[in-house]
Amino acid sequence: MAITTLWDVAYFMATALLGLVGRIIPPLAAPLGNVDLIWGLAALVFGAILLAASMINTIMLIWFERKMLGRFMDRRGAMHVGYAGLLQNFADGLKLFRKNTFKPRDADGLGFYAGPTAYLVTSLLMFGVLPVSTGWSDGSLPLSMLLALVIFSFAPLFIFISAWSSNNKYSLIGGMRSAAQMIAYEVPILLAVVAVVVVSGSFDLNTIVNEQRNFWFWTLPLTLAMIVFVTGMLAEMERIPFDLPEAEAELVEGWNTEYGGMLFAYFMLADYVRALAGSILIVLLFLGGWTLPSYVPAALTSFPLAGIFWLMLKTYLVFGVFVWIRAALPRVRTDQLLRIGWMRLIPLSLASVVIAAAFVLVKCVPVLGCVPSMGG
Amino acid sequence: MSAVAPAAPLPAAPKPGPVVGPGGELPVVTNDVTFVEIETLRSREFLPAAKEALSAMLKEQGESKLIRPVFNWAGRNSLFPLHWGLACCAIEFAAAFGARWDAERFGVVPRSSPRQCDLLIVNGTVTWKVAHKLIALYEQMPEPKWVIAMGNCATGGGPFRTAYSVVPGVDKLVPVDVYIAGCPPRPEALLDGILRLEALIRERGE
Amino acid sequence: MESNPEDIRAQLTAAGAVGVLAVEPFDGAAARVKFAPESAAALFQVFRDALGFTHLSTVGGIDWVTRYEVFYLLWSDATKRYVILSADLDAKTPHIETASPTWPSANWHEREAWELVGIHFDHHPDLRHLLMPDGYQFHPLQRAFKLHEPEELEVKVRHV
Amino acid sequence: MSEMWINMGPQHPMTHGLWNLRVRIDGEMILDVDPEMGYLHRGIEKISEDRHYNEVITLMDRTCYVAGMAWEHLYIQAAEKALGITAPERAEWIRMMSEEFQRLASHIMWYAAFVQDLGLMSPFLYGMRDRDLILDLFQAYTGGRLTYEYMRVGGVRNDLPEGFPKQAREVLDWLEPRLVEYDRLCMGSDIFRSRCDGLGVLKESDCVRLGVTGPMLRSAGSKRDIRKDRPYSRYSQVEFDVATADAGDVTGRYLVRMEEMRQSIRIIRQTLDWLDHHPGPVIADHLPRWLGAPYAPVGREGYLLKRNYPKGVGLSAIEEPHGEACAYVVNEGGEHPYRVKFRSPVFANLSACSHYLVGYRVADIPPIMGSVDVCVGEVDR
Repeated sequence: MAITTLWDVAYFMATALLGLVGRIIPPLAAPLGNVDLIWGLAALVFGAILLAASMINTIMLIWFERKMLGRFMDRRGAMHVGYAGLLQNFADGLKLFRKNTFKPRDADGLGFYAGPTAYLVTSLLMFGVLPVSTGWSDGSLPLSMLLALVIFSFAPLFIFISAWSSNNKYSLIGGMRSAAQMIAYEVPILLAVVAVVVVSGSFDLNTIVNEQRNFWFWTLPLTLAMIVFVTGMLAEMERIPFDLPEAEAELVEGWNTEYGGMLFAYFMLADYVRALAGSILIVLLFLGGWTLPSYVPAALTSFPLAGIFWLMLKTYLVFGVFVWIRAALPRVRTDQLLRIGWMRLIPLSLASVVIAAAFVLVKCVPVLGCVPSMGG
Repeated sequence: MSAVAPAAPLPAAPKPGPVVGPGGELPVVTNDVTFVEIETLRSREFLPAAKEALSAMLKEQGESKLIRPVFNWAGRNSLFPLHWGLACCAIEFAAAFGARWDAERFGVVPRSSPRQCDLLIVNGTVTWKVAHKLIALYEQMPEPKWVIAMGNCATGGGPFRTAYSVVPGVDKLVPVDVYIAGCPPRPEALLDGILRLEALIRERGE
Repeated sequence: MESNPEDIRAQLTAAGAVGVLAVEPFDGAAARVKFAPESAAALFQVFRDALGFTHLSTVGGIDWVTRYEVFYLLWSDATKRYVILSADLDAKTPHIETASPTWPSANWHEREAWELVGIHFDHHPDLRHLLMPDGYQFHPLQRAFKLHEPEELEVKVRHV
Repeated sequence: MSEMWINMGPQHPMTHGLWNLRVRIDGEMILDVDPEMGYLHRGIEKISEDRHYNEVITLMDRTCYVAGMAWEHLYIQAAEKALGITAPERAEWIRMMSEEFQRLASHIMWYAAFVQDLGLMSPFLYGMRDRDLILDLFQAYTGGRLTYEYMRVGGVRNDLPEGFPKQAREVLDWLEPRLVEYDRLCMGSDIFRSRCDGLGVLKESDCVRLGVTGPMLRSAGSKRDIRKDRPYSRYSQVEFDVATADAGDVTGRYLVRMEEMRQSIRIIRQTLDWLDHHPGPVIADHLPRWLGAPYAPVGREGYLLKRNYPKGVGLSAIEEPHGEACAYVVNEGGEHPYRVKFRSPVFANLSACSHYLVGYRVADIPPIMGSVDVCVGEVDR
């Protein structure tokens, strides 16, 4: 059987595992041959592989940011743990795992533990929805994009819960800022996505990616939407210049002030999981996902794992831009942030919807010689 | 309105010892509520049985030659100091994170919240007024944790040793693992101190 | 920069200041004006309004064992010079009227002088401890307060 | 949400030192502030009464640890007046150069810390990088990076080493374009401007009333600068302009400090030119030995002198990087000063903080307090 997708890998591993058990304990061989059981185990294996891959990528993303930030600042960043500090984040994670777990005396027990956990789990759910490459990760639900955005917008709830239950004023202020900010930026993000939907005619991320082979028709109407979306994503990810909830200068560590040890590691990890997922989402929606424009030579897209390669390359480039922004821009203030969100981005996103609709109406700009292939 | 007389005009020579606080007692400020008690998970919260089982397992593994070096390696290579500047040495502390010395190469990243720190670098003179805050910060740090006394003031009072308001050495307040001499120590000395602490952790097998 | 006590004396006379005991030359300032502490409040107004010393640099106290001295360092933007006001205070209960209404910047300086030297400033809006912990009884800059090597001591932490 | 008090400090990223800003807030608005000082009160004025005159210099370096040279200069002037000793001409010029280098280093340190408070991380690293070059110069002629113990009553400890002027000029040549770069990073950024414009405004009349001095006062339009108004050392012999701005806000303070750095470079260049052509002694002869010098030779024949202690009072004022600093040294005869009193500019600037903080937002506290340039060592002393 040819192994071409991640599902095939998972199915193969499940079959092999169950077969091995059946070989060792012959009476179990028949019940273990059940197709449903094999598929169930395959789903577990699939999830485990996905989880491992996304975790490793997240940790590499942190390494990437630290090194790149170091270079922007005339220094080197982590150097001494592993080659070029590659193992630094693993050391950090293991250390946090080993640290004493504690709860401040007056903190609310349930919220204090459940908040970070739910935050991390919901963030990781994103990877179940985002398609990575053709056949590699099953995101081909008819409304996968909506689902992705819904999962993405869980975060403020859990941040606020953990901030409130840690019984610290800084945490509380940080949590409130976080909630206000994320709610304000949900709207322009969704409107920008509407522009994408209008052009692609689908809520399915796979369809959206495949539509983008039509390069010019995609780029021209959606540039504005992309700017809005990226700005909104910066706020959703709470990165500089919109990292007010964690604004170190005034709020100590923001909503995770009272967290240490493993729970803090959850926050740290979830932040970067969201950064990774957000970057992938930007790539999928606007930068062609795992595809390249149709005029690019086919040799570039035909080698094994080409889709994942191109997707991750683009993702890291997008994230690199975020790091660059972090190294170059100061933080804005809460009122300025909300003003940017409500008064600048929302009109812009509405305009992007109008532009996209106009392009779809004329179907095509003849001078560019593109062929309309729209579904809607 | 007549002049208000000052409370204590010209007291007799104060009795020896740095007297701070009412009645000239030892300088732990007892009527201050800024002490923070930290109740750890071990006490009664959150699945005590599971926690016990896990810690038993970890303890068992801790004796083994397999897991323990890994955690030791992780612990010593990722020391997060508390972002706290006390006095002069804080400037050199900051310089150690500058471009020339770049302490982040060794995985040393300052965090602002004591909850997320492993390392308290006492970089300057500790006065009796700040002593209990320092202890509170130390107690807010989760175990395992270490203390570096940076500079002469933190080590033994330095040039202000005789002053009425200065703690003659931070080891009176918290246990110190590494002392760094200098007034202030150069950033190299701080990095050396951190590396010595790493060696100490490796030896002690914390 | 040159000391010019005659000018200050003339201006003080013109402004009708009372309570001035002596106007002495002083290296680095226009003059050192000795005044009686009872007339402090009025004299401060004169110096600010009539002589143009709008900026109060600092307030300090000196313990001369038999008496206390409190001195004020003033700066005039118009004539670009300092002047020192100084008053001798009783050793038993050293007190003087506060300068805070005239120069709001005196607030903290006087708090410090009260705390460290033990000079009481009457009608001060907020005479609390500034540098030492609340409840500290001593005034370290008094001569009777001697420094010494710290003795071996053990500190116990008590949780509250 | 109801009003609440929050404590910013003594361990808080905003404070840059040991102090506590108690803030009463309603949501994000500041209703009231109450600074709490004294966490770094080390009794420097008291210890000085137990030290020889030259030993006090050790404490001066630590009084303001980002402006050690300036405080040494301040104390030395007052002590020399109190003792009736004058320093050689060359020593005065070296002192002036040291003070200007210190101003440069202090302002760069301020820039690094201030911009980091706004969330901009890179300039912190750039600032520390460039400041280290100045500290290298200090190290070349004093041996120390932060605490120099360089000046002495009656001169300075040692002359400049060979090749120092060349090294210093190289550093200045490197720094000048860096200042332009700093400016582009900040004033060129819309976010920076929107964060800083019209923030923490303190009008000139309020500054004078509240005793606020230094860049904060000059940013409000005043031209008061002790170096111009009451020239000490050899400041009357060098050309420089007093940097001013008129808004009195955070941007104004930023602009004033940036311009002051350029003026400092200008002064240092003139000083270096003078020093090139005027060799000579850097410490006075026949200094009494009881002045005490921890580890450096005092005057050549000092020990021969009889111990006839002079008496006197010395007052000196300098334009420290943070503002107007004064020293008042009372010498009642004897080996130790009878009383030493310092006027710290930050002390006064900070005491006015309710006037420039109330009415702004919590997020404005770091830039405003950053623009004040708090050095707690000299506030608490």
